Amino acid sequence: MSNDGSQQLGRRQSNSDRQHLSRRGYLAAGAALGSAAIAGCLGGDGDETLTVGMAVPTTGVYALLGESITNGFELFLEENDGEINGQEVEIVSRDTEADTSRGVSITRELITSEGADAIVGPVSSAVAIAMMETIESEGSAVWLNANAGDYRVTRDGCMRYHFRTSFNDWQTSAPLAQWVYDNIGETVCIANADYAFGNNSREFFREAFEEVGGEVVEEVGVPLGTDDFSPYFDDIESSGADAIYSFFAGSDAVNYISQGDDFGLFDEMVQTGSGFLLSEDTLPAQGSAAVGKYSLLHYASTAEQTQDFVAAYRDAYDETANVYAAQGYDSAQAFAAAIEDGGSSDIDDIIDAMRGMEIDSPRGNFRFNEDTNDPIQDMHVREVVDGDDGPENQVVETIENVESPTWDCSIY
Amino acid sequence: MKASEYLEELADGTVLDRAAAGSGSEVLSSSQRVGVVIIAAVLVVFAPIADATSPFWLNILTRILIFGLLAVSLDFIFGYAGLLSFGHAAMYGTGGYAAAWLISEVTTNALVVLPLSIVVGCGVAAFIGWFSVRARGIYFAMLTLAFAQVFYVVILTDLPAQVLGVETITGADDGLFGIARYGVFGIELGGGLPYFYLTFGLVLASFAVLVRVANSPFGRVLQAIRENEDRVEFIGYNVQRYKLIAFTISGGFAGLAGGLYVPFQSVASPGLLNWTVSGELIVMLLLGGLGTFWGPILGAGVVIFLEEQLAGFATWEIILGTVFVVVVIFAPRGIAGSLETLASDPRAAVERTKEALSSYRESIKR
Amino acid sequence: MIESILRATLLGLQLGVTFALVAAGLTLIFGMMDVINFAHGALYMLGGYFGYTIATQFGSFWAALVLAPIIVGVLGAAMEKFTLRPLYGRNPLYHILLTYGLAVMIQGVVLEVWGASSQQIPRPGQFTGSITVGPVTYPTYWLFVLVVSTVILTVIWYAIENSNLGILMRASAHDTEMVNALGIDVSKVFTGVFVFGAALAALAGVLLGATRSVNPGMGAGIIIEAFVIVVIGGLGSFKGAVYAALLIGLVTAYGALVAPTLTELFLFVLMAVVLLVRPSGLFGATEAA
Amino acid sequence: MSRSNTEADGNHSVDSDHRLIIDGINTFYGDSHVLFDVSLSVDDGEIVALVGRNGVGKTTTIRSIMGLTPPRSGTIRKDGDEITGLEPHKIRARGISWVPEERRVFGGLTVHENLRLAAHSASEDQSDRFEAIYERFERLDERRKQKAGTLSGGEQQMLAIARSLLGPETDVLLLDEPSEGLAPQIVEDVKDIIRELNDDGVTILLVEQNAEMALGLAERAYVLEKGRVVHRSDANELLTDRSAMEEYLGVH
Amino acid sequence: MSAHTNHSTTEQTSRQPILETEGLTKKFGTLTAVNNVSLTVSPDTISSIIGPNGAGKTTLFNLFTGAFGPTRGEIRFKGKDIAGTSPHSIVRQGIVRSYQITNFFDELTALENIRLAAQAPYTGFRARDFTKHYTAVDQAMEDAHRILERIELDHVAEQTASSLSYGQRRHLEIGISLASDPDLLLMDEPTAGMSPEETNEAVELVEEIAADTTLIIIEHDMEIVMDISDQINVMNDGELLASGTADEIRNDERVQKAYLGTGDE
Repeated sequence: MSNDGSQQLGRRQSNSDRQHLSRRGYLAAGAALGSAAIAGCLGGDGDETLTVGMAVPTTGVYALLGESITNGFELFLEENDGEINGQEVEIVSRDTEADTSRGVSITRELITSEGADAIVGPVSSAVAIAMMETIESEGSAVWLNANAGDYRVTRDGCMRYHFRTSFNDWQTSAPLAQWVYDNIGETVCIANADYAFGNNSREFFREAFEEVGGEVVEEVGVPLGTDDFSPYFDDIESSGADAIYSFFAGSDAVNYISQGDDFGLFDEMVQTGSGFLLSEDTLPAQGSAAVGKYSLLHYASTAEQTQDFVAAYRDAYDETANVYAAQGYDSAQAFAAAIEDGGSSDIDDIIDAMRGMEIDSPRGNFRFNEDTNDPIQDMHVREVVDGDDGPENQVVETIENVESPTWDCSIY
Repeated sequence: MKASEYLEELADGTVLDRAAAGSGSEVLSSSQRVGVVIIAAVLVVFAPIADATSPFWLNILTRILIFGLLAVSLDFIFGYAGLLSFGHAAMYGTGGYAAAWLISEVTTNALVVLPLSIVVGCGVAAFIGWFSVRARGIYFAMLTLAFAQVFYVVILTDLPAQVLGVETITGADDGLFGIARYGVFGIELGGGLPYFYLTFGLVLASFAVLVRVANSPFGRVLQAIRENEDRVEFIGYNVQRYKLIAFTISGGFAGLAGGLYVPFQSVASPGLLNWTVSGELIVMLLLGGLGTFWGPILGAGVVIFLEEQLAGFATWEIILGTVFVVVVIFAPRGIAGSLETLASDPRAAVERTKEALSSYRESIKR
Repeated sequence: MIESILRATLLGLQLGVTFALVAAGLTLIFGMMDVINFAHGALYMLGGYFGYTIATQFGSFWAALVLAPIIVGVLGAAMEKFTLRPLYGRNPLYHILLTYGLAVMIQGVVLEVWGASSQQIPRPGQFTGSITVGPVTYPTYWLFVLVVSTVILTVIWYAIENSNLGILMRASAHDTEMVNALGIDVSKVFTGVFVFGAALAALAGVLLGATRSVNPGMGAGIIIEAFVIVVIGGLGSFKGAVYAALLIGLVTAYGALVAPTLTELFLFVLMAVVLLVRPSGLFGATEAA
Repeated sequence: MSRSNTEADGNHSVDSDHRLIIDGINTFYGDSHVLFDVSLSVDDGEIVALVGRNGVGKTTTIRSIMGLTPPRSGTIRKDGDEITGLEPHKIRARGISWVPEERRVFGGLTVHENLRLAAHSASEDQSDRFEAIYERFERLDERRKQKAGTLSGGEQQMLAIARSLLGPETDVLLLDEPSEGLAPQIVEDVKDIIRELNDDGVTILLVEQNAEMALGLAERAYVLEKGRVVHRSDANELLTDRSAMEEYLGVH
Repeated sequence: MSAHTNHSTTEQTSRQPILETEGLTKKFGTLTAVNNVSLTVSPDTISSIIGPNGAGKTTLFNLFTGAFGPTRGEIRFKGKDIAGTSPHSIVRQGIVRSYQITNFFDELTALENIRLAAQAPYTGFRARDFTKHYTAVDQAMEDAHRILERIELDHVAEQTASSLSYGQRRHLEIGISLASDPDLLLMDEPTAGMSPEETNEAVELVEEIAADTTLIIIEHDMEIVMDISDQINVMNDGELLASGTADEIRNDERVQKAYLGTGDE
């Protein structure tokens, strides 16, 4: 069964946003037509408060991701006393679920009603693609894409408002090909969640792997939100490939890894994949089944340069910071730097300031591509090892300054 | 009582009667008509003010109107004709997809696209209805659910593209995006206010049409079907065909709602067709007041308003769930029913509340 | 190839028997009380979460397997008494709305208490490896789930066919008023059946929670499957639910082999076909009544 | 006829002779008023017939006594204790048993299961009583394992009566239309059973459309019309009163 | 106690039967409810069907109205085989049934109940059936009022059906059937549960209806049956035991044995 349904049964708002409640209640009391909202709409100069709209899911399979992004963003603000460039920052958080239609509604609401200067999110690529139209037509907020990695946002959207503070799907797949070929073997079976993002990852990896001389011997697509993976294992196993490359995330990743372990899938084959397959949100549930598997990501909580962030995050939330938290944190960093550099919250000033900007990120420094606003960043090949508190990712190799294709996008 | 008896009652609607206001007489009494006109007038005047001060509210209002239309279309077949459709999302969604496809590929002219949305809604309803109208009660509901889910999965997996071997038709799980809003003869209806008026006009017109049909000879036969399906057959009406046509009409309006919603949101996503949409619709209907035509619109308004307002609270699901539970236990005739009682006899309303409370206490004591 | 078919068969049977545990409560509750319980999936989910907490806190899967169904059963009793009972005798539609509200509520509570990330119940130590029988290698725990669920179902089946309580349940599904007039306190039976159904769903939640992830979407995910099963089997029929659950389990497992994306489609087409051919389901009571 | 005279004044005092006293009950289905101040009494060991045309409230009276459709006002007493508004299973526990119209046996259960169900509500083990029941109802004995739904009408009626005798001790039996839809010969069998039960000390309130059958069995009779008791008398007296029979019951 | 005088015997035989069955059989599983029944009903007569409960009388009615199709056999109405035709089209062809247990639209007014039935011939799926106001089908409205007067319910036209008295409901039930303008009216126990006055009124109504409609009546009251029937059909165990005039039936031995038994009704 698809999880689309489950995501709609209930919708929920981030609980990390409690301080905001009173304002929402106030709005509810009918003051929405009042000056606060109007001031918000006008945006720009003379505006005392900066408004950031969080368009992330807080329900459904992606709920944890949304929560982490928000936490990361807020962590940065707390470290800066809740201010950017002397201006108070207000976060308005709305649940996109994984529902594209709802994503559009709330984006519009955040921009028009809340007067958001920046939109942070979303998590789901489908939502991001749906949001493009609204962000473009409203044209008054910078879009800090804190997770939705679909390259089509760059290729089809190619919008000056859009900055990836995260990654694109080429980056988490293609660069791994060379490493797999060099370190594991010449044949690969690809198993991925059968939806846009998973299929993009498959295509990019295959292209790259064939380019370096390897062969993709089998491709297995598994519907999103599958509970039982065992029927798919035979095809993977019988491919006889040296390695498996996978894109699965969230509960799919948990089910795939733990059931694969149950069925001895990894006895003969080496599991590799995009970093979401084996990330902080899935590792506790995957447990020892995850050990010995490789994945590629722009983040590793065990990396040296990341330790300050991880410690600060642990203080604040009593959790190991995951990649989503880092992306949220970097979204806040990028936004703050742009306001400070440009000295204004005018949308054009923000965009000018942000173009090509270099960010001192917990993941390691990265900068925005001057043509596409996509990040140019280091990618880490990580191996899951047994750590003190259960399994954790250890960086085994870093691929530096990974720059993705531009897909004919040239914004400026 | 036996399950089968309930099912029979459900099928012929005798239990629903008591919940449905105005049965046996005109649908929408004259005082209610005046009320509708007043509210409509207020909305017409209020819209530009909202647009100038807080466009967000205009957006909410537009959404409420569209969902209101969808809810009324369901009320026509369920509250009025007694057929519980658990598959209205299918007509709504396919109507929306049809609009999305036409707008991107053919024209943004509302006069072309919207009628076709209606036609698609009718077509899908006729297909589902043809299989389902023979069944009754819960079984009808389950059949409509099953067929609607088939449409959902077909669109979600982009089966047409797989079959035809083309890259994409429905956009699979991404859906179709970047859908422009309507124009009519060169006049763009892209802005919040023009789109609101377009929606408002069409929803009002649809409402009037549905009320008219409900009060037509055809509509009265539907009402009779709700009360006693067998006897209607035995006084010489082709009940199956009445049900099929009613379902088709209802589907047309659901398709129209989809055709209005998709360009408004700029995306058509498979989520439009999911059963949860149908489920939420039923909640709107029961919450608003079944069979009253105006109650469901109120229900749609309340649900959407609550979702928006409570979205600021971490525990909003808990609150929303509790509201449903309380309404269902203490106000089974929905908001419309409670308002009607309150308006006609406030003292009786107080009495009823007391009665409801004491019977609740009574029932849990045992 | 043979191995994958055999494996899929085992998976299908295992899914079938665990689905049957969930669907059994749903269908019995409908049969007796005419309640279409939308919150049944939420009870299954609560089973998974309580199981997870107990298993990780006390470090014992077995404690989870026993305690989680008891806790959920008690919650079910409260739910029955305070929300469902006042509605008996009203149109079943109101139960749809009511239990829909309850499902939304429970989901909110789960998110508040356990958060949004996926969890998994740690398996009991004795069942970590896998067993090879003939051409098939199959994880021990999965076999354990298959066996345990089958045993429980068989016991229930036998009880429904032969015990006084089973006779009572079948009679109540047929004519509760008459049962009441024979001197049996039907409302107690209702509560009992509801609690029993809730506990079974929770048990399935614990069993599956150690093979599938425990997440806030699992309740809404399984409820539609359960409905399909109950409808195909015939509303109110335990026997029908078991057969239909096995059917759906096998269709799910084989479907994944043949055409993964269309598996869901198969389920609904199957349901539509069954309803068209036999409107009251495979073992529906309507014709007999 | 001193007995009927004391009732005629409508004010009952608790009398140890009265097994069952219904005093001025008003019963409704929803908003529709069905019984209007119905009063009647059944004495220990009596057979009392409650007769009248279709839809006059006979079945409703029985349902009111059994607690299935509790009256809104008025009282019902059994052996002097008020039982008004009690739930049906509690009323059964007080020794009142009900054989409903159309029998309502559990068609999907076997004959024996039907009886086991009835015995289930008794506090003590009743397995020995089954044999007595089977002895009395030989047809049922032969069909222990047969599904009740496949029995003939007469057999189902026997089962319905047998079922009412298991469980808590039955001292008042409410029989609703036991002859309905039965062939004349079977009606005779049913009559025999009713007599036998009465001889065994069971007090019986008999509702019948078939007035002649009921009056032939009963000692006293009440006639209901439009929800009211319009006539009460000795059963034989009514049976021979042609004009009353015609007026109230349409029997010529 | 003589046969109804409105219709002479020669008239009946000289005309084509309005309803004719041949070998009509209906089985429900193992139970044969109607077994090989062949009967003939002449136009403008009153026929009665009598027999004990479970004899198959109601099943026969259900076969005539198309509620279910026969397992075997033919039903010819005005010379045309109607077995397996849907109920609504049988009504349109002229066979209408009234029910023993009142079976109508409780929450609608008496007028609406009748009007709905009267409306059927004037309503289809043309545009105006969806756009007109329901009260604007003049012909149906006129018919409804006329029938209300005929069944003497015009004074309660605006009351909901559920609020009517038992006798009024019985009349309404017949009125609904009349509104369908039947050529052949099947009446299921038209006098059941009625007081003597009510019964007399009902019999008068039946005779009045018979003036221009063929009637088949299921009735238990033997006196009425003997009094009004041109033809009496006796059923037992699903079979047609005998068919004939009142006198013929009275003197038929098989009937006496199986049905009338000891009775001297």
